[in-house]
Amino acid sequence: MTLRLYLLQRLTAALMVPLIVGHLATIIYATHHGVSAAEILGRTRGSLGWALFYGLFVLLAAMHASIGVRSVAADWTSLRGRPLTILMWGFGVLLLLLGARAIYAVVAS
Amino acid sequence: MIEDRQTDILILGSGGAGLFAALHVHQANAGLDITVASKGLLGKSGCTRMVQGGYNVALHKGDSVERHFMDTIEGGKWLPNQQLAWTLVTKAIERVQELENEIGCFFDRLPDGTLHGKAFAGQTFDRTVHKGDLTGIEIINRLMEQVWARPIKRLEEYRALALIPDATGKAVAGVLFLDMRSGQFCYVAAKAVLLATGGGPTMYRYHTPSGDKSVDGLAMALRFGLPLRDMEMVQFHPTGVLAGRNTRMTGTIIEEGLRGVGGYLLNGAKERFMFAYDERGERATRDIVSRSMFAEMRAGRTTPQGGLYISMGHLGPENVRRQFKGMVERCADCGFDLAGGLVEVVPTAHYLMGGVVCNVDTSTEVAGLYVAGEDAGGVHGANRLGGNGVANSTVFGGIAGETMSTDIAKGLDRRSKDAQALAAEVARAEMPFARKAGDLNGLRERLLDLMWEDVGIIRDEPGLNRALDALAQLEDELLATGVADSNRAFNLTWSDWLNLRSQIDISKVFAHAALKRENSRGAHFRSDFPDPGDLATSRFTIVRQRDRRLEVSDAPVEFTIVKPGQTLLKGQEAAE
Amino acid sequence: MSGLNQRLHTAGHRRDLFWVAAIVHRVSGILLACFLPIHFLVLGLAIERTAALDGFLKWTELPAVKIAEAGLVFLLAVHLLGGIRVLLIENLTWRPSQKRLATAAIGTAGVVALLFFLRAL
Amino acid sequence: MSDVIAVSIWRGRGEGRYVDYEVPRLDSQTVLDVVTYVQRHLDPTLSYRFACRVGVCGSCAMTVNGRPRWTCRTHVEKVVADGRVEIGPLANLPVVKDLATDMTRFFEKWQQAKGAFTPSKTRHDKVAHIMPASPARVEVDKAIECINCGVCYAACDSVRWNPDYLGPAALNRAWTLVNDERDAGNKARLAAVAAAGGCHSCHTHQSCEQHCPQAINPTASIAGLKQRTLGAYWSGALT
Ligand SMILES: Cc1cc2nc3c(=O)[nH]c(=O)nc-3n(C[C@H](O)[C@H](O)[C@H](O)COP(=O)(O)OP(=O)(O)OC[C@H]3O[C@@H](n4cnc5c(N)ncnc54)[C@H](O)[C@@H]3O)c2cc1C
Ligand code: HEM
Ligand code: SF4
Ligand code: F3S
Ligand code: FES
Repeated sequence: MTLRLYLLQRLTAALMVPLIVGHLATIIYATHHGVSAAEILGRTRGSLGWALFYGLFVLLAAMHASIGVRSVAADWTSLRGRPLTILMWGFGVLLLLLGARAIYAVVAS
Repeated sequence: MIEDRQTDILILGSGGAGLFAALHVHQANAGLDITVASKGLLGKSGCTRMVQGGYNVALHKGDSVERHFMDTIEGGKWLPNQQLAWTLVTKAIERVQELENEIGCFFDRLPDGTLHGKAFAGQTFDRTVHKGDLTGIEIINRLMEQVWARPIKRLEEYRALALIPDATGKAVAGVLFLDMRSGQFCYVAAKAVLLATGGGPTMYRYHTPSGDKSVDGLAMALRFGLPLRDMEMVQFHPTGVLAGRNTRMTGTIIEEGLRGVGGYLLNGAKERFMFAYDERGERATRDIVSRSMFAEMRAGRTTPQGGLYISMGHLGPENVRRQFKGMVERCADCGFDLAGGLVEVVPTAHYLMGGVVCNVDTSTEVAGLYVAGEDAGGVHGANRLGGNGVANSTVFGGIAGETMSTDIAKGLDRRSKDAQALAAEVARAEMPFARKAGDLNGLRERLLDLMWEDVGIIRDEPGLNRALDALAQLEDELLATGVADSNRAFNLTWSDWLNLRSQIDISKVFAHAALKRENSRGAHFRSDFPDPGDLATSRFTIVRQRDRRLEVSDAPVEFTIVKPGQTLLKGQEAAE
Repeated sequence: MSGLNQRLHTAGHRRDLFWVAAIVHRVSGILLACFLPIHFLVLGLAIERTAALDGFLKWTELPAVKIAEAGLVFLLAVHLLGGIRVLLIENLTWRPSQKRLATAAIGTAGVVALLFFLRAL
Repeated sequence: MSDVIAVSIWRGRGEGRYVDYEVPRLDSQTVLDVVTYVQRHLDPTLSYRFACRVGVCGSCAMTVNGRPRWTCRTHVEKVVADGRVEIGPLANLPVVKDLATDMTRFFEKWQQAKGAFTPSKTRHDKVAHIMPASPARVEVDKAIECINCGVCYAACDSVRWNPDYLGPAALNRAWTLVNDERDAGNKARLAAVAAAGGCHSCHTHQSCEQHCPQAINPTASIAGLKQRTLGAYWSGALT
């Protein structure tokens, strides 16, 4: 791994900490207080705030995880050089697209 | 089949002397092809790494090279070659600065940021520069990195077997090697060869040097016909670990500082005995403590394993553990509790003051051959000061590098080898394969014991003669004992055989030189001649081999700088 | 890696707590990377296909889906804690108390995840 | 306690196998002594490497019951399990023969990490004043007593999985130089350790610090390099 990838991965990791803690807290709170999925979806729908929250999360996760997948593939497969870069970008873009679609579904539909 | 190679400068050994030489050649003339050959891995073999105490240098305020010089001469009982000793103490200053500023050694400092000098026995000034109590690791690691960083060729696990002469027999043409990993022979021709294999008295039952050293360099020089001086001078260190015959750890040092801070030496009955021998008790100098311990052991007042004890508990186990952490751990690895209990110790053979006769510029009487470090004789005389060993190897290693490149610039060139001599040396090394495999270990055990008993700390004429007979007998047996020729690659048993051969050759030299010196000086003690003799007419011994026979002689020490009874120190300085 | 000895002579370190922590972190990261896209996909698809919210909600009640979602949260918690541990080691001045820190992180992760599992089911 | 140890020793080069021997249990016996016993009494062709026999040269490291160790300072009693020990060569390095490995790559990587001092003064200058309590010097002291034994290198799975990774020992050395105020080569050194295979390829397994016989903590040194390289990157000194 090179310095820039390292930096980006650690940076995104650090930024995700509050987001994921928030996300986990919401889920735990919801299950604990018997909040139904319908209620949650009701709250998120049409909310720009939630759209931004999840948007940011998806973006960070896509960057973070794609770099992570790259370094694991470098260690545990025989991929080297270009194929690794392609894998990283491919995975990142995939996650970004699917994430965007999910957010769209949750917030806008 | 012998592989043929060539180089400009061939260095045998990768201790402080060998590595310094390589760096200085490279600096003097980067165009020269430099090869460092080593019996072990580069920088990871030999004793420079094992240095604990440190490096003597007159760099501190209040000290002077004159004072360092006088300590060296008086410590050496007026036997050192004064030109060599003077070069040592003066060049050491530049060398330490080079080590710090160019090589990257990072020695310990005082709170004000200047170099710390610690006290070392037998010196009138605290001048020993160090890095904790692992100074050698710092020195050799830094040297080794610098060598790796340059285009210097490495022949690792290449054992030098013999110096090969040219047709005249007066110059060296190259060196025959065993590539230990493959088991193949290899001849390397060179314009200049440096002998820096580090001596090392490993033929004694108890010894400190690293296991790769077996006086090969001295044995090669002897066979080539070079004169060896002061060979009766074997330094013993008082406190080697005694952990039994079955562990290689036996004989390795536990620190002198332990006695310095007030540790007790006890005999088998757990009584202190040092005051019976010397009023300074445990704090007497190395040679006296070693000798007293040996006398106590001879008198039979020993521990179950035949040694003595060191005891630190009265200083508070916690204190000891804190102050000597490394030593406490090392002893624990042999099953001893140094902090609170008793550790069995014996005096242990440590260093060879003697070596090849050489000039101040490291050249020898053989053209193309240079010598530096523990292989060289004359710097220390009858005793080496703690801290002068690594100074010696680094100072003269560097000088050797410069001399060799200058001599090459002046026209020193490769000579063609005496092919017959080469073939004879190959045959000599292959000899065990033509014999039936036998009990090499038994032979080694006998050698260790016989040297310890009769050529060790206390000597006398009957004992030395007994030793010479026994050595002749051992040699015959060794020559009749073979090694199975099933796999020559990395064959340590073959190596053991070759080691024994070198050790027996040089052991004989010790015994002859010890017989020759009919007085007691420094490390050499004859119970039949206990007096030091007249200092003003001091002579040093010389042993050389001619036509397969050892010739023993002596020569007067030349007091070129200072005479016995005089000092270089000015009035007030001297009075201190 | 030709020339390397083929056999793995050294394996004892794989019983060390620190090594296990690092590998748990790595595996949880990879599993997250595998499941997160599926999670997104399913989320998007489900809401779109069922058009009406009711269908989606009924779907989320399925035990299999519930367990899968809970697993995802579990992985997230473990990876988060392991990740914080790595960030701390890399960026704080080293302290020997790290061993406890690692244990604490993994331990807490386990407790949190367990808690969640119990609530969710 | 039985009076023999069942010893299994790796014989061969890359390809090889473990061969069983029986060695008598003796007082104060180290693993190196066990290996020596086999060579001296059971099989004279057994190959291994050692020099100092007291833990300073770093020549004798082997894998003992699955863990890399210095064998001259490892008492067998400490490692024997059910009366058995298995002794193999160090991992992550090519085997020369039996228990001896070829450490060339290890030292090449040391150089690649710019693990040699770059002078800023000459032998004719005075030795630099360095305060022993200064934070940089304290950092150096913590990491300097490495004996380049390769134990950490053999224990590190990041080395195993990524042959280009410089490994803990080389980076640990680079860290001591980064903290050496006398050194003039730190720009190049930071670039070298930040390149592919450098400090960022360490995944904090901590096996290095768990196994180092000198109680050095390369994990901490590498973390220091990660911070230092990031700092240099922010300030534009590294691109
Ligand atoms: C335990 C211990 C502690 C010491 N402490 C101190 C101290 O505190 N202060 C001090 O000043 N001195 C000390 N000394 C002495 C000091 O270590 C030596 O004087 C010095 O290091 C010798 O350096 P050298 O270069 O001559 O030889 P070494 O460093 O011993 O190197 C010899 C080299 O030659 C190689 N070699 C040997 N035979 C062959 C062969 N046949 N072919 C090829 N290569 C060969 C070896 O493998 C090795 O690489 C100590 C010695 C020991 C053993
Ligand atoms: C707060 C949240 C997160 C934090 C703090 C975090 C932290 C980290 C850190 C520090 C690493 C580097 C490990 C190393 O190289 O030693 C890492 C690796 C990784 N992360 Fe995360 N991460 C988080 C969330 C995620 C998410 C959501 C995913 C997946 C979608 C993910 C997938 C990965 C992967 C695949 C790796 C590579 C594993 C490895 O290199 O060993 N992470 N994470
Ligand atoms: S850091 Fe420790 S384990 Fe690694 S090479 Fe140095 S001394 Fe050996
Ligand atoms: S074991 Fe290897 S992964 Fe890093 S912390 Fe040590 S170098
Ligand atoms: S033989 Fe030197 S460290 Fe073990």
